[in-house]
Amino acid sequence: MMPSIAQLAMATGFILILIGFYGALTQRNLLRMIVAFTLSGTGVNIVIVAIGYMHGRTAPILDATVNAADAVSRVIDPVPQALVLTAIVIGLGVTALMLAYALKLHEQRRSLDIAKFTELKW
Amino acid sequence: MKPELLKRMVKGPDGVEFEVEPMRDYYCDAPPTVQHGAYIKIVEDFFNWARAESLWILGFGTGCGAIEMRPLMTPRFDAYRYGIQWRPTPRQANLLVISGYLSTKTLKRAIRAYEQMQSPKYVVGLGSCTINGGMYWDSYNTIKCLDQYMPVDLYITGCMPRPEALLAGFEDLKKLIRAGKAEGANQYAERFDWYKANQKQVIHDWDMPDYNW
Amino acid sequence: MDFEWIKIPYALLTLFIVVNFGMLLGAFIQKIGARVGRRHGIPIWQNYADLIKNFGLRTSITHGVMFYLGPVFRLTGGIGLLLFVPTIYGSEMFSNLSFSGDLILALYFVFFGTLGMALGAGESGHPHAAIGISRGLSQVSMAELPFALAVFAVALQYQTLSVTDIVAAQQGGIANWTLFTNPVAVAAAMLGFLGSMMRPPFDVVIAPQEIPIGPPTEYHSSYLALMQTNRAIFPIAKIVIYMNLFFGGAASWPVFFLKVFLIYMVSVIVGVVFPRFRVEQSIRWFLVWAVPLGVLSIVLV
Amino acid sequence: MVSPLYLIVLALAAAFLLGLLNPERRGRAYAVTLVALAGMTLISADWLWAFTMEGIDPVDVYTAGAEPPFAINLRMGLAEAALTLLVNLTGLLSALYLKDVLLAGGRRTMAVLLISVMALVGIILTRDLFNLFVFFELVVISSAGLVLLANDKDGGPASGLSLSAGFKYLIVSQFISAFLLLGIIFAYHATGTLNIDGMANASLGLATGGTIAFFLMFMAIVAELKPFPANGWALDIYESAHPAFSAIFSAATGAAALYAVDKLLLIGGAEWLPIATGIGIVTFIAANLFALPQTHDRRLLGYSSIAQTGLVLVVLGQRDLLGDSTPFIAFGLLISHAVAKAGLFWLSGLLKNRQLADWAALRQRPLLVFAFVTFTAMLTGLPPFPGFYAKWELVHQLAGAGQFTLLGLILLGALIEAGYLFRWFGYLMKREAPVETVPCTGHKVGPVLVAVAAGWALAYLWGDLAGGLFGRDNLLLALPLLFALSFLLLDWLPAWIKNSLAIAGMVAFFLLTWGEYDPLRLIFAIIFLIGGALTLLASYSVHGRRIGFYPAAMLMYAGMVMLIRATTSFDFFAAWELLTVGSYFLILRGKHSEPHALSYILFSLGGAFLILAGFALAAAGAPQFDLASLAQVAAPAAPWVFVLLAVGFMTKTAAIGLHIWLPGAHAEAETDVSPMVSGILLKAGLYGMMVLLLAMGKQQLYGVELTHVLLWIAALTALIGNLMAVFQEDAKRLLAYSSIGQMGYALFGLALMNHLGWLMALVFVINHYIYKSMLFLAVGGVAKRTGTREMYKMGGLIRLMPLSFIAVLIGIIAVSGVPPLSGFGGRWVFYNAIMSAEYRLPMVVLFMAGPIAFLYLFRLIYTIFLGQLKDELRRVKEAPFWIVLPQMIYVALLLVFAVVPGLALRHVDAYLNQFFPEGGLHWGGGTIISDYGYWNPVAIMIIVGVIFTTVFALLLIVNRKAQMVKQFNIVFSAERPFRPETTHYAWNFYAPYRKAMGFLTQPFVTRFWDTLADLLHTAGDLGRRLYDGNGQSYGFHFLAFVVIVFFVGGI
Repeated sequence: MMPSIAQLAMATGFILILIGFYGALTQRNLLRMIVAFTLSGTGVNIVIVAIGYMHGRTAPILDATVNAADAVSRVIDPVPQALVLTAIVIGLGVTALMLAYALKLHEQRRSLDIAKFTELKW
Repeated sequence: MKPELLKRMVKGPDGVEFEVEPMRDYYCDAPPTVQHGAYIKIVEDFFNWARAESLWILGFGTGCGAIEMRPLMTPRFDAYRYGIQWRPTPRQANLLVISGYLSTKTLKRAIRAYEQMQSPKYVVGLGSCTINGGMYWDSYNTIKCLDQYMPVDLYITGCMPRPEALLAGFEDLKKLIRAGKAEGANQYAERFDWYKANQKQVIHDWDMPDYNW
Repeated sequence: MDFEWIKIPYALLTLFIVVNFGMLLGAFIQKIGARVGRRHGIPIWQNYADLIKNFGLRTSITHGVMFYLGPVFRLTGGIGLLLFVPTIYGSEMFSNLSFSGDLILALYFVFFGTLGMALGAGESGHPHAAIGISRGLSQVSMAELPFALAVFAVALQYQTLSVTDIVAAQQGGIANWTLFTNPVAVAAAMLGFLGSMMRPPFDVVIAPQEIPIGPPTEYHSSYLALMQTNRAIFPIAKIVIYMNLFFGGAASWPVFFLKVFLIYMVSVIVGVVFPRFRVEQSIRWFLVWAVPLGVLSIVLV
Repeated sequence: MVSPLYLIVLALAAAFLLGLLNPERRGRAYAVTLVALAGMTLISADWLWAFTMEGIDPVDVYTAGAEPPFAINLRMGLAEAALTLLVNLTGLLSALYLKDVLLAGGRRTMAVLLISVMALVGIILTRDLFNLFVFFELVVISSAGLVLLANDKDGGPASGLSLSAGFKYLIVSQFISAFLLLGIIFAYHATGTLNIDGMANASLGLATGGTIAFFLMFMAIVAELKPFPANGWALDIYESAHPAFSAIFSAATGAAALYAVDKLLLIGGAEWLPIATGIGIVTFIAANLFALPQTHDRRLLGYSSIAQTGLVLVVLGQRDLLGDSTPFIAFGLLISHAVAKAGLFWLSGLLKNRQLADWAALRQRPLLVFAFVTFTAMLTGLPPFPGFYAKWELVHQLAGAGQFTLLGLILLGALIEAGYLFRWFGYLMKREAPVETVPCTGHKVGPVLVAVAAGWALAYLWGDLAGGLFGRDNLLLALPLLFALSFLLLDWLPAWIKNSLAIAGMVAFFLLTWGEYDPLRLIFAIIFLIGGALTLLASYSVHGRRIGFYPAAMLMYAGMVMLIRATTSFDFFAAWELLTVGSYFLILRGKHSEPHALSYILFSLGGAFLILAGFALAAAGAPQFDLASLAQVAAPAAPWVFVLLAVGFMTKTAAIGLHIWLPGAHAEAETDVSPMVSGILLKAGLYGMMVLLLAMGKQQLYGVELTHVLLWIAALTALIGNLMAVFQEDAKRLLAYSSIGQMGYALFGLALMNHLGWLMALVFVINHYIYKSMLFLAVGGVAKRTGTREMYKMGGLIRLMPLSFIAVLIGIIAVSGVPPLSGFGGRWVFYNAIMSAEYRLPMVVLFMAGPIAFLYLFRLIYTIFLGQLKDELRRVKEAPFWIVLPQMIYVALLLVFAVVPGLALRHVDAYLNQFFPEGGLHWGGGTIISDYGYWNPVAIMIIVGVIFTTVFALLLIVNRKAQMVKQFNIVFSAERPFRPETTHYAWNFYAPYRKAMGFLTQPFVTRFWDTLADLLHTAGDLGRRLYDGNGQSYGFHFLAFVVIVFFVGGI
């Protein structure tokens, strides 16, 4: 049996998350780590969207094709969509912050190696 | 004077410095005084009897004669039966036996021991060396005439006198004591300056108070 | 058991008898020791002559108040110990001042003189005195232990701490003595007794030449006389306790003299046979030989 | 009432407003920030007032005009009000504290701060899961911004540290947010709602995938609590961030995250509680353990924060068991932690250097030291702070429910925490202060002082709350405690005025209350109050202000008085802790007493925890009980209660094995403190034992009679105490070991469990108080004059210090038990007591200990007062008047007690009849008669006196002409002494004895405890190496944490 598109999306999402985690844990370069986190963030977002997906329904936008009356039966669950939007925004913020951090760290240490920043320990 | 007897400045725990003079601070410097016997004669006679019957000798050998004292404690001579015992400390002894020649170095110790005994106390000189130096009459470091340095009650002649002679001598001493004629301690106190001058004449490193209480 | 004035002359009488007995006994014991060495030894009245001479010495020195008081403590300890224990069993006259306390009083009063003497000797400033005290206290602390255990065993055995009652319980024949009813305790106590008599092998405390007789090294004249007096009283006072606890007490003076002499002889015989122990050796000896006996006696009661 | 929404609105609005302001007008921006934060604080406070005082119901705020699940809703209830107040207030105070930094950083920095506070408030208020996520992300972002504040202030080479810490934080947050989002979406998928209450009703766990969904969320939120091992990032932040931010991060963020977990647990339900408990307790123990080897102050505080949060998580995890008292306990712990931690972080900002020992600089400002003390007490849960009540409740409930392992672990962790906190306090008080001035600017000290005030206010509040809940009086209203605390306010007065006040207060309190005690307690009351006042006489010898002495001393006495007046287990325990703390401060005052005070407080707290556990076990779920009803504890628990309490009390009496704190503590204490902590304090332990034994009597554990075990312990204590005393060179240590021995005797008497045994214990109590106080004062006076405590350095002082000599002489005769002085009474009763004892073998040991006392006593008097006087001591004067005066009073007391012991003992003897009807004494005339023997103290005194006088008179007559000589006039084998130092035989006085018996003095016990401490330390040191500083490791730790919880939790 062919997997449904939602299952495919979900699988893709989880694979992305795992790739992202793997990258974040193995790459020592700050920028690569940030990219890895972005990957995992994308994966999470895909999973969220996939959760909200219902077979044969349309996007939750009330326009000419979908009227308010039968929206409940025709559109997919709008909440995950909303969540994804928020998550993307927040993810963007955090990514920007991390990049700023990376920049500052590089300015100060001339290095982007995460293993070099271990003065604080124990 | 030895350095430990010199005056020194010390700092007390409160930080104040003060002077310590060992000869004054650590030693009693009162001169000896003449001690009279009991006021009632019969009491004094009684005490003299007891003194005679209880002669405690300071176990202190000064020269070769010391070897002649040991046999007195043995079964052969057994001086204990005459009330004669040995004491290890001058405080408790009454009789100082100068047993043979006395080097000036030992003289210092003998004087100290003698002065630390309690009166009435007796000195017995043993052998010719204590009388006139004997064979060491021209030695540079022995004294020749003991009674210039401390009051001698009795000499026992010989070189060396045998233990029997010692026993006989002690019996004579007892007679002197009983007769109240053994007052060497008082003689020492009376002629203290003379004795001291004699002693200091031969003892050059005089590092003790004039009278060792 | 209450105080009456007549007890004072009675007590003084006991004291008088014991002092003289002690003087003569001391000399006699010395003579025995001398006979072992094939000497004649001192005359039997020698102790009197020594005592009088020491009282009759014309000069004396003092190192300070405690030095002065040391012998006073010592003699007070001896006399007190003697008077706190009834001397003759069954005699109101010679029950002394025992109304003021029981066995425990006597046991602890033993230390009164010791402590005072140690203080006096300490003030003399003589290091040998201090060394002697150090040795003496070390040794006594262990030597007393088997004795204390034995005393406790005996007190448990008779269920009383009153000396009179303990003696009473031993009356009616030699088989009733603690010696036979509780031999382990007596053995322990007698080993302790050896340690407290300052005789060989436990007399390193007063080693005569090494630390010229230790604690009393500075004492002389009348101080020494007081201590000599005490020396006549104290061992006997102590032996009286042993006699009362373990050997049936004494109902009359002759028995008293005999028993005291015999008990004393135990330490004398041991003393003339054995050489001297070092302090740690004697402590270990008590710990290994005497204390287990004491423990055993307590367990067995 | 202002809508809670405004809490968020206000912050947001202010943040926006800041953006509109002229960037150069920083002062204005700062004012806006402060106003906003103050406004938020006021709103929270208003709500809190409404909830507590007016008792209104929780309010829900619906946004977007719709009810959940269609819109987000916020809820304001009592908990929320309190927490938001905490958050806002912390934010406000930190903003104040950050004045310079914020003004330098400008409006953006302020905006970030505002957002941070707002987000925390949001976490607390929101009831929507996704909203929770958003607020958490906001916290992450704003925190990552605020971490960098350290850069601006500190500069220098360390400035990069906060940067790397912030990055690590972001790495871990990325993982967390991924988990959280996934969890939320799956939970949503399973239940169709994002509302927390809705989800709770929909029973998520039953839905498909619900457990996993919750697990993911739960892990993410719990990770915000910095659980072990996923907490390396937090430590780095604590270490490197600005302390004001750390204060927020610890107090506010921690509180918010905990509340989030609490909300989440609503969804998860009861099955997740054990997991929360597990995570909490592991974190609590691990963080405390790792804190042990810490030397960096902020990192230490970080560890402590993590540990405290873990503890609160344990409480949350046990809430089905704790029931209604959960908020009381959780808030008690949380709020103590928050206030104290915020205060400590703020304090740390006042100091330049970061090593723990550098905090010694704080000594310049007594007020700040007091602040530190307050915070430490709050953290360790000492009375009267909320943590104390919370601890009491928690332990009681856990014990009531049979959760003994958890109980034990909590107490262990708390002990470790107390260990490093008090060690730190020791550094603060005793280490050499670095050369720096502690700034005293208002905006920095202000927040600290507010925290202190809040701490005491909370103490009062919790006292009230606990009073309301469990029917107790507020501890803070107890008269003795108030009296003691009032000395905090009077500390500016000169010492002699305070001393007079203290004495007057103690005597007055005794006069007011003496009729209320039974004879047994009366003896203790006399020793504690009148005896205490008597030892205080010696304190007149100290001039100046003597800051800190009187509050500490009075706290100790207050504790002791409250101890004997206590009728319930709670009062008793509170008093016990008070006296412990007071005495700890007293002991710590000694010059070199830092390590000894630490071991004292650790043993005491360890003991106190055992007592607490014992009480809890005995209470069987009740919040407290009458001490008298200890007797009714049922069989399986009773022996354990006995063991716990007995061991607890024995830490105070310094029984063998638990004694190693005593010698140092007593020896290093100040001259007038030594008698207090020796003569008086030790009696508290004995009193505890008495109460215990009176109520519980003989108990059997596995067929072993516990009083029999006690007998052995007591006997060995007496032996080892005496033996160790023999070998001391230090006079005060000698006395201290002697106290151990004496306490062994007293304990032995109690353990005999017969009439005379108890009487003997009381005789020892009285005697030991008198002679040990006297000896400590005398020796202290000598040490003061000679500048040393080493006995061999003294000698021959009898002529220079005759009164001290007399005191010591009388003292040692009394201690040794030689008639006619009072020590003999104790020995006599002892012998009579053991005549009827059941066990004989322990007595052998005690017999062995007896004569040993002579050894050390003689050494004490000889080496100090007799023998040879040293050069430098030739001008020494008699001890100060005020030190000698009490000694002379003690001499008189000893003599009186020796002649008429009946004064005190008759009544006790009669009183003891009701407990031990057999074997009392008969008091006829002067003679005291027992079943076995008799004793007439008056007669003994007279006889000995008469004989002594007679012999003395005889000697005086014969020896009237004795020549007084000086110290070198000794026969020295016909030589003369070299110098006094070489003539005074004093050092290693009992060398031969050491040869024979030294094997018994091997420091096995010390080695045991040292090894234990080393092991803990090493474990902590090894464990903390987990946090290797690499951001990736921290990420990995988080993942590992999730996996471990997954498998261990059995999800």
